[in-house]
Amino acid sequence: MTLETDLLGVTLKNPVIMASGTFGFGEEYAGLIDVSRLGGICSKGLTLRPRAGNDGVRMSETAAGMLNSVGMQNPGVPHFIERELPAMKALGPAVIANLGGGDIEEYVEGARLLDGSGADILELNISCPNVKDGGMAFGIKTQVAREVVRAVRRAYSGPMLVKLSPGAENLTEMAKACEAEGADGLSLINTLVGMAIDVETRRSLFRNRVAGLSGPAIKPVALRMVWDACRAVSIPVVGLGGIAAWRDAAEFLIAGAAAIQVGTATFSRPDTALSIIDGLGEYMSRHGFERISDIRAC
Amino acid sequence: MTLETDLLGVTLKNPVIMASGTFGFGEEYAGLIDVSRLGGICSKGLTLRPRAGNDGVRMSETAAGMLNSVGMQNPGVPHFIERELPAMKALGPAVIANLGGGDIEEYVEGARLLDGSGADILELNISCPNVKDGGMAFGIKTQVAREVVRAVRRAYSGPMLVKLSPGAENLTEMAKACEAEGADGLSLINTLVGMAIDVETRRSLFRNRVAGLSGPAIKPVALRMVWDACRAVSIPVVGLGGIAAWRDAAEFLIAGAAAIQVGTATFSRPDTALSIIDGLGEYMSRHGFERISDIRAC
Amino acid sequence: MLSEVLAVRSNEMLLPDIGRLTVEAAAPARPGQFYMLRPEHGAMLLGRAISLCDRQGEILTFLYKIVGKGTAELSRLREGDPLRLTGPLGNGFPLEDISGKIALIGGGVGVAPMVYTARALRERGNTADAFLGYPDSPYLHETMKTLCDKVTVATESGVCGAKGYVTDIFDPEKYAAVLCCGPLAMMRAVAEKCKAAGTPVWLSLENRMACGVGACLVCTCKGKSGGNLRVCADGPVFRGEEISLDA
Amino acid sequence: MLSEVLAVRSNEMLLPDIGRLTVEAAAPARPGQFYMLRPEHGAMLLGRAISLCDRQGEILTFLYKIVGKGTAELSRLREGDPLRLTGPLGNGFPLEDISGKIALIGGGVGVAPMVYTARALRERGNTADAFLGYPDSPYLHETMKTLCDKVTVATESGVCGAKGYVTDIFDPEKYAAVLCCGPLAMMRAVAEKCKAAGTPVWLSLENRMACGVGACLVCTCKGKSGGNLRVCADGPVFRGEEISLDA
Repeated sequence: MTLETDLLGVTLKNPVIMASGTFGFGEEYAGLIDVSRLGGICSKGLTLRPRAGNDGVRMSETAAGMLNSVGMQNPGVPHFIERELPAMKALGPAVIANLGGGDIEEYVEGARLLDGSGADILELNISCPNVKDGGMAFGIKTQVAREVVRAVRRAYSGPMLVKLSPGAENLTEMAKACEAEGADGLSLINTLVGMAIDVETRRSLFRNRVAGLSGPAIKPVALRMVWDACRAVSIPVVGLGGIAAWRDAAEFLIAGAAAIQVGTATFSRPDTALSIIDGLGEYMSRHGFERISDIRAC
Repeated sequence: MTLETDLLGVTLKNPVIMASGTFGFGEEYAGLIDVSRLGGICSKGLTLRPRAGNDGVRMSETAAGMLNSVGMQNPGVPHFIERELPAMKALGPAVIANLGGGDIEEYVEGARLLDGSGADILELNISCPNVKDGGMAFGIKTQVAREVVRAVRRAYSGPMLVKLSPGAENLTEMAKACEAEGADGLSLINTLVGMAIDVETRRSLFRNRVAGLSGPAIKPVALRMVWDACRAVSIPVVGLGGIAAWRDAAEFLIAGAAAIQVGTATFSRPDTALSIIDGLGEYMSRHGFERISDIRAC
Repeated sequence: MLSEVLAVRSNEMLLPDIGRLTVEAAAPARPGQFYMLRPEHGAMLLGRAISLCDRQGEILTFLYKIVGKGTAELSRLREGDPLRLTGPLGNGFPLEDISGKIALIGGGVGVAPMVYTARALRERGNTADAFLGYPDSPYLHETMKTLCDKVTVATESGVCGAKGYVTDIFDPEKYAAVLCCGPLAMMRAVAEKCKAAGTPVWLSLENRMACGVGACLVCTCKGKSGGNLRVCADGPVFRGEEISLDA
Repeated sequence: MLSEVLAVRSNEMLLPDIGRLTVEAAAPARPGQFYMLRPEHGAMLLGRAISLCDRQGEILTFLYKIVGKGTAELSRLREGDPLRLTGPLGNGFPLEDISGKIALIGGGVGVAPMVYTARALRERGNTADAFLGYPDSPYLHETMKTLCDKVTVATESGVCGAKGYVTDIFDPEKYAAVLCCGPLAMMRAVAEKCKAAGTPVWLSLENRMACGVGACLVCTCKGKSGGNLRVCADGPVFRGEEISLDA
């Protein structure tokens, strides 16, 4: 029995990956948990140029979830390649560079710099607001997503995941379009778009009005979308959204995910991912599964 | 100061309405709470013909939410008009008849029977699976929804809400289309589509595979959609989705809702709606609001 | 019916997975009825439907088995902790329609409602025998001995009483009526034996519930005539011939 | 750094909205550091960032103010209840860089970190005066009297000490360095006075946090140079001139 699993040609020690934006560049958690045991780590969302992120309140806890409005604060791709990436690689787990952008040119230039930089996998985040399209995210309309995936595919030669938004107008059509444009795999779901209002000031809590909802609250929705995506495409799908325990992870693997990501639950318990790794191992032994792919429902 | 509010020409004692499917036909709760204090009650979802509903597991609790797969079990519109409706009307709150259907003909015939039957408002549920369209809900694609709203509008002469699905491909376009086709108001959001898997049997917990997610978990998403809908149309919007306390209700009213519905939270605390009515009154006094519409953000 | 937040009076584990909780509440209840129990500060959305195990004076006793997060939360309640109690709910056993010698059959935590049922029968002047089945260590059987003419215990492990299933011992021919609460397999066996013997049987079902009052329709079971019945409001007690116990 | 579930040693309310909780943990911590506290069976997703108030032997003391559901949950913990402690986190006060007479300024629950800071300063042979401001009833001021040369208390209500703000009394000219933790308005006033007097000042900030370790970037504050600083990992203690305290 082995937890080792292949993702886009990269061998992961196990199928448990830390989700982008929830694990910094890995080193932040190195003092708290044994980071080397993880299957992979997605970097904080990167953009070509550094971004300071949003002003005002950035987080609000909700029922079994949290809204965040960090706004892509990151040091920029060049800084990442020079400083954070070497340190990430030294941690052991597979390194997944998560890339966003405000327009296609920024995506492409970021991808070009990352190509050959040493990251194991590129995760293309198409949930960023498109500055040329009034701020509607690239990941909503299939045709818009298609263009950014096509352009980045030309610029990046390594294995590439496209991270889908649950706000996609037609998720399975979106998944198929990404596959057709050369994505090697998909990851989903990104955060749901939510909102919170301060009832005393009667204004949105967040300057940007909306914010991304994550956490156990969204798990049932994420699982349904992962199931649908797995049946729409033949490339691997990485499942995420509210996974907080091995049982959740097993549900996504049964639904057809090749690997899973743990995000917000790490904030509740820093060792969530490690206990998922342990729990999946015990689950596999109990059921006599030899490898992760055996977990998938027939 | 008054909580009394107008909804589609109907005077409600207060803007707190019990959501369809969570309050039966009202009488079920009459032994537990003072039902007469409520602003309105939406009936269990009705269809022209009686339906037995789904087999197998119908409910599973999730983090701050629940999945349900009841499957439109109801006695049918004729039975409702003869038996449940008179009893509902005797309770005092405004009566809102929630109507679904499997095809446009069934919707239209149900609406025709309900027209003039004595219900104060019709709430048209377009989240039902369209049996002629492979089960995709009427509420996903604007064009499909447009047709059912248009047809029902011709068949029903009284005030009519259209209840929108959060799965609509384009929510604001959908809202505008419903307004254009003669909806007098909108209510949203219906449940999100979710899923749960039994990790021991490795099968979906629900025979119908998917199920509807409701409860506090979905509130941030519902609030964002209600805000968007309120800015897309000029007809009244009734907000619902995870409302469990007066603060939640106030958020929806600030976002622009004319009234709100309480659903799943009633299961946690049967008196949730009553405490929301009390809490809204205190909130209005504290802020010097004269009427419910004053709560709306400028 | 009430829906009130009350202070837990006591809460103790009888076995590692079986707990007993008491509260004080004035409202009357019938044997076989249940309450929705929800810790006021709990993390779960829904209450848990728990049968009334006993009622003496104004002390209500509930027995629960830890099967998931909700019941684990019940087990962590301590004296004084606030617990929302909604009930009594459901129909309960129709004791007024029954006369003669009664058999009370309980399996596992399904033994719970039989205690108050036995007490009520005794108060009505009825006599009852109890047949109690457990996987391993038994509980409440000593209490039942004080309330019944005869108590037969069977355990799957053989640790107490007969080894095996109490349903194999029970003879429906000897009784005017049978009341049963337990796992599905037990209720199927009892229903079948009673049908063959022509003895009327009432079964108390359980299911996941949300509202507990018949409004939400998530707890339905199959009626023999094809329609769906609400376990919470049409039951939880059904005549054996009313319902289908197929999976 | 640890992230462990420990048993609550004690938990008591000093005022209706101010609680004091202790646990036993061996790992060392610096004054001004904080921990994420999350009741293991709580309904909240996230821990709450709480400053270390005191440390004697292996007993850690935390002071918290009930401001929402998370801190209300902390207040309901009883002896023995499991509490996840993650920390110590953040930089803490740079006591090794400070010499001479120190002023410790605390406002409300911001008084908490000053206790362990005063204790550590005394152990280092430093002398400190404390200026403690409260809206109404004071707390920890008696403990501070045992650890500082002089303790000045001011309350907005006038119930104890001077009526008004302690920042109006405090004179930065008399001190080699100032350490402050309190509401934003207090920290602005202190930073301004210290700047005018040329006295170095360190401010301990608070903000909503998720990870507590610098990974999630939700707790940032504005740096004077324009960039965002992480309160959890770059702070919570900043030099007055490093950060912008504008709304």
